[in-house]
Amino acid sequence: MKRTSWRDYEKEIADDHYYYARSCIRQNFFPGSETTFLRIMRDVLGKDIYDDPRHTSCTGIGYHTDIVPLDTTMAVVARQFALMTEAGYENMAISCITSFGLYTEILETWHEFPETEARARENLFKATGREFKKPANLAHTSDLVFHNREAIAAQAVRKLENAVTGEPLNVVEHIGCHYAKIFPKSGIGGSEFPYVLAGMVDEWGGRVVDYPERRHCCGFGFRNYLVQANRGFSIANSRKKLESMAPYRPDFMVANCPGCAMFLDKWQYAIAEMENVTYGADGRGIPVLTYEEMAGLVLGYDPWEMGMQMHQVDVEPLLARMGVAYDPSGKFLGRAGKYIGAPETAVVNSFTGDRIYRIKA
Amino acid sequence: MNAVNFGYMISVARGIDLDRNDLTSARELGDEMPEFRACIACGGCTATCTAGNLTSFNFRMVQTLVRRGEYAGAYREMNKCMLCGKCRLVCPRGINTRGVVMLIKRKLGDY
Amino acid sequence: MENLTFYHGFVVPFVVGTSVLFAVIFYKYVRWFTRLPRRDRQKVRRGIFSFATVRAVWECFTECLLHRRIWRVNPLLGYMHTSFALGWFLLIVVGWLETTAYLGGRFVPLQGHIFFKFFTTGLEHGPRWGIDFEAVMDLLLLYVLSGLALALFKRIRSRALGMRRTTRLTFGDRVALGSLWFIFPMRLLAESITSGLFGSGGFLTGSLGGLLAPVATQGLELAAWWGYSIALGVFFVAMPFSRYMHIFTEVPLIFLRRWGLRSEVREKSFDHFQIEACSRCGLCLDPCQMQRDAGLEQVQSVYFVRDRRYNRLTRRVADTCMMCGRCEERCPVGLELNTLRLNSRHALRNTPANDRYAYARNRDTSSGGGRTGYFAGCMTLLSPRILKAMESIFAAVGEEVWWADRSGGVCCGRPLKLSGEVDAAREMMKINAEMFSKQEITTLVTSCPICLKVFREDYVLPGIEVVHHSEYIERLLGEGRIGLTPGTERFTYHDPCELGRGCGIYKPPREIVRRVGTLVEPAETGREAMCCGSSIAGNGLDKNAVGKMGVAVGRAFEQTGAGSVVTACPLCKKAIARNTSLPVADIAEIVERHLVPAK
Amino acid sequence: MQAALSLAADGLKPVIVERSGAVGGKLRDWHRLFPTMTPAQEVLEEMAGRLEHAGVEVMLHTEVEGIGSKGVTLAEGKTLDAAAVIVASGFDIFDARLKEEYGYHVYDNVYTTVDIERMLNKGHVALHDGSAPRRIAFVHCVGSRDEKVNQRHCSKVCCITGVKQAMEMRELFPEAEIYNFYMDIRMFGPGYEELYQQAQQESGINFIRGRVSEASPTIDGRIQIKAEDTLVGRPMKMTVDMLVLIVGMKAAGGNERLAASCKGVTLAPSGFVAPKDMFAGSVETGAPGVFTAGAATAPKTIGESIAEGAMAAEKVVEYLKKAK
Repeated sequence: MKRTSWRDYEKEIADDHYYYARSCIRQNFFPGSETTFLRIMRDVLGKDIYDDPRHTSCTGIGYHTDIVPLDTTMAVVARQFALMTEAGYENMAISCITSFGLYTEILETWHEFPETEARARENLFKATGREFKKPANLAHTSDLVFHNREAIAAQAVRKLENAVTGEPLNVVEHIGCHYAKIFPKSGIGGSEFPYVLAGMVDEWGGRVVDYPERRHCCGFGFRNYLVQANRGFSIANSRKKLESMAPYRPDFMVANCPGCAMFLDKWQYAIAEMENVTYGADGRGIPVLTYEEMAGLVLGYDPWEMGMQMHQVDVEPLLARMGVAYDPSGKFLGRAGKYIGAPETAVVNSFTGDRIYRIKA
Repeated sequence: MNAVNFGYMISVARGIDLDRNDLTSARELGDEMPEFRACIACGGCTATCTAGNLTSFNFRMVQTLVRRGEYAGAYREMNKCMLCGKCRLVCPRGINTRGVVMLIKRKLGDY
Repeated sequence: MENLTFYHGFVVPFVVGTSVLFAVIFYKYVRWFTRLPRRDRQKVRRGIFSFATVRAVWECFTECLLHRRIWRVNPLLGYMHTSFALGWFLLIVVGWLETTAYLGGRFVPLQGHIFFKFFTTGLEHGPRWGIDFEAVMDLLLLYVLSGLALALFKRIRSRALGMRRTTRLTFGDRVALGSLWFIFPMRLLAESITSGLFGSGGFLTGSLGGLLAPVATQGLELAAWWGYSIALGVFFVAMPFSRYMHIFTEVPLIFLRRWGLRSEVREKSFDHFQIEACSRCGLCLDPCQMQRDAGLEQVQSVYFVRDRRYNRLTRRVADTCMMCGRCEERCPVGLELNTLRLNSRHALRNTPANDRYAYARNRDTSSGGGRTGYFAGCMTLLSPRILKAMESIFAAVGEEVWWADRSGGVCCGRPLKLSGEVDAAREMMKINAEMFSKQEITTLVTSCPICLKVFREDYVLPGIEVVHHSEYIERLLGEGRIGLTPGTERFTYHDPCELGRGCGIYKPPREIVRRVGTLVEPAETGREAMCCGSSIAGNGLDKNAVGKMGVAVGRAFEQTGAGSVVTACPLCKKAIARNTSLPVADIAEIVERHLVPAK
Repeated sequence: MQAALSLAADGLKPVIVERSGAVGGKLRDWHRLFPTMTPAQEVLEEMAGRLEHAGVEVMLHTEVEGIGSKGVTLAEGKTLDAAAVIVASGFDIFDARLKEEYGYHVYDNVYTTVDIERMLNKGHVALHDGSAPRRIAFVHCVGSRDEKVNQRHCSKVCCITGVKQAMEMRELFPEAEIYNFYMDIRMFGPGYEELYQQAQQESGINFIRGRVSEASPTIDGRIQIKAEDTLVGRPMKMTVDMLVLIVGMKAAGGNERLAASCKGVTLAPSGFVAPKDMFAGSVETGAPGVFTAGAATAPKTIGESIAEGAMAAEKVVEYLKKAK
């Protein structure tokens, strides 16, 4: 990406000593990604990051589906801050975009309406007896990876390139809506052209695809997915993005939001099953990676160790293209090498028909 | 075609996608009857419409949609028209609106 | 005399041609007759022994032979057609008499009659039965030749014969026309040479034969007879495929029509008789305003009928017509041109009704009540002055009125019908008819001639008399229920197509106008009145064409010198008002202006 | 008037030939002028005063028959010698009765903008029965942009007139609901768009994008109008107490006579006098010595007409210099 306007939205990111807040979705659907993140932070970059088993969900999903009232949410978030304060940290690294957005929103609300902060402090104290300091620095974990992208590149074993032709891989980056669309200043590059993922891709040798529906939501939309009757709308949004990016023949997508990574991946499966349409140039689905997985591949980590078998769209074709050596038989081995069983074949991974999404011009 | 029933269908986009809409028919309609393109969307036709008085038929909207390549349902809608010709009398652009109805029905209908 | 033979090689083309002609005609007629729908066949059975048959014979004489209607258009043109038809007919009849007179009752094959002169050179000449047949036949031949001369002249200057435009011919027509032109000169030549060689002939062939005698040889004689026979043969073969098919078809058409057969909104076998009875004379071209004022070509009735006959009718041709009926008025064969056009539209595009107007059912928005109903019609709703005038008139006579559609109604169905969507139109008619029959009305007044026409033609409304508001007003005047103050204003009146030619209502509006002022008629009026150009049937016409015709109509009224234009149709009113600086009013409006309340 | 003033200032002897009993044309009927709400009288009086001061000769009640080779032919065969002529005969107001479906002169409470100006001048705006309207609707483009009455052109000033009058109505009837039905709103002049916004925002005028198709009477003597709210895509109807038709400008009826009498003067298809060209020759005609000013050539505002008057005068001076 040739744009440099992202520099107008420089964001301060703390260098070290983070309190780590995990993501509900990621722990369930991409547990390997968070592990990989910690591994990179600690082993590759030598940072201090505290992974606290006591912290809870931020209630973001409940909040955005109008189930959890704002006061409750504030109290829960206040508790996370209290845990951070108690653990002696003042920089918060948040794994989830929804949480990141919510924390940012709450801090802004407290700033604009101090009485709400007072009430949250009071509620927290009444309920738990805890007190807290507001974080000095609030960053999404993709911000941290972005911040350290050059250090990671220095230790990379491969680039985001086609191992045979040496051509850079076409990468579609997708930023979670709540990363910077609510508060542009909270994201690297603002809300129009967030640079957080594109910066990594640029640094690690890939080519960022700039396609028409780049800023469009993945379709998760909380209520739109959670109510079955609305799911058609959710999936239609993903399809809109997929149709828009397909002509660029992306090698993979990378997302920094738990929901986005999950839905861009899983809706491809659903669309293929329902309508027999796939969007990858090879007739299969387009793999969707988290930025940690992308970084892990660059650093030469084993894909199965990073949990990439959890993807709905198989990543093997991508691994082959990148020249990643991996053990095909190791894909479905669980703890202690125990075979956990392979899923049934899906249209999105075994496409043989002729209904690849018609690519115009 | 639905191999798997997930209990929902992919919603059809509400937006008009001029990249994807096949405008051939719209173009042909205009070529056959250039005044078809002269509409300034004043809505006089719809307001005076005898059929529109009794049902939801909206001539201006349907023919505009046709010009945008949104053909679905145009034939069915146009069939609500009684061809009475009031619209032709009020049209400030003098468009042969009845001719437009017949033309759309012919081009986009199944007869 | 006994050893007369009636055979020679040159008769072959004639015999072949005649055989083909009769075979084709026989095939066509049998086919068309057997395919007539049952009710039409019944009408034939009933009509055949009625007085209608006698009338048909008389009509065949006056029209097929004398071409009376063409004489009315232009005497020269009438003379031309009569000379061909009657002249040729008499040549055949008198020729047959001549043969009989000379040869007695003996059998003579067809070619013997036709080529009588050639085969009977050995006969003694002179009058028989006291008639100089040679002179009579020469006179008849001269008669036909004079017609031919006019026909040639018409090709060059049609205007002299009262026609500004003539029909463009098809290939078959050209072949037939070419051979037709040769027949009579060749006959003259052949008979003259024979006369020259054998010293016979009347005043024409005899004297021409005398002139040719020095150069005439037997070879030349035979060549001329060959030429004559070939011309006849070619003409007869081309005839059933060309416009000359009308010569024969007009006869059965006249009979069928006298027996009550008519074309309908759906195509049927009877249409063939109408279509092939068209001689493509082109008389329908000049009255056509689309031709005259809008410059639209090749769509007029003659071309429409031609295209339909040869199965190459396009939608454009079927649709580009206002169905004003001016051509129908002119047609010498009396073809139902509007109905044929209508059933072609039906055939080209009738779409299934599919219950598509279900939404309009049981949506009665009428108001009021009483024995008299008033149906404004869609167009009147856009002309509130007419509506208001009618209101005043009803009020003046104290009539209690049921207002069928003042706050919007359902279209009468005529526009749909005129567009060929007959099934859908019927559905709509049913909706209105049902609504009418629920009321107590005995009279239904409408201001719209379009509605009037369809109410009278297609609606079954037992116990309800449908009248146009001009008729209604005239009736009120007649009964003395309203009075009108006389005035000095000069009005000109426009006959709406659907009211005049459509429903035959010419007098009532004129009577009304005369009661309130002076009436000046435009150049074309009554049966020949112009169409305003906005006809509801003209949905194949673009705005430019409509505009041009409208300008011409406006001009025609301005030329009358009248102070204002009166008409009796809301659609005509709008169309004319747009194209003239004169004030334009509906008949009801001027009545309102001069209204004297009931005594 | 401005042309005469400029000519007089240049030392020439202009004569104004006026059909009616006073100079000023239609301006005399207007109440206040958009977009500044300046009273029309102010503009008129100021100019008339200057005219009097300059001693310009004015022939009132004088009909012009045509332009001959020597000058202007007047009624009764008289000729007024003139070295050059400026045609400033303006426009005619569209006869709203031709749009019968709107019910002008059919229903009591249908007015034109001209009627409203006159009522404003009289200082008494009211319904036919003298009461105050509670709901007023303005219909734009009556006799403009309408092929059905052979008026294809845009009359330019009606949009802003409609906005202006709607605001005046608001002043008079603070409680009334006021609607403007339009096809397009063309706010081309300085301050116009601002006035439009003010009408929306401060005067609370409702603007509905849809052409009124017909008007019909209601049982209580009000008027029901039908239009499509095209932005919503649904037909609508409403009953109003007062319907104001914003009438357009029609080419002056005398234009044809003028063109017939003077070789070189031609008319545009719209019936207005065709200028020599649209740019530098906009006040000249095809006939040497014949110039135009104001709405004789196209719909114009008062300001534009005055500017053209000055320009025409300048062209006359130039022409006369060349002629010598």
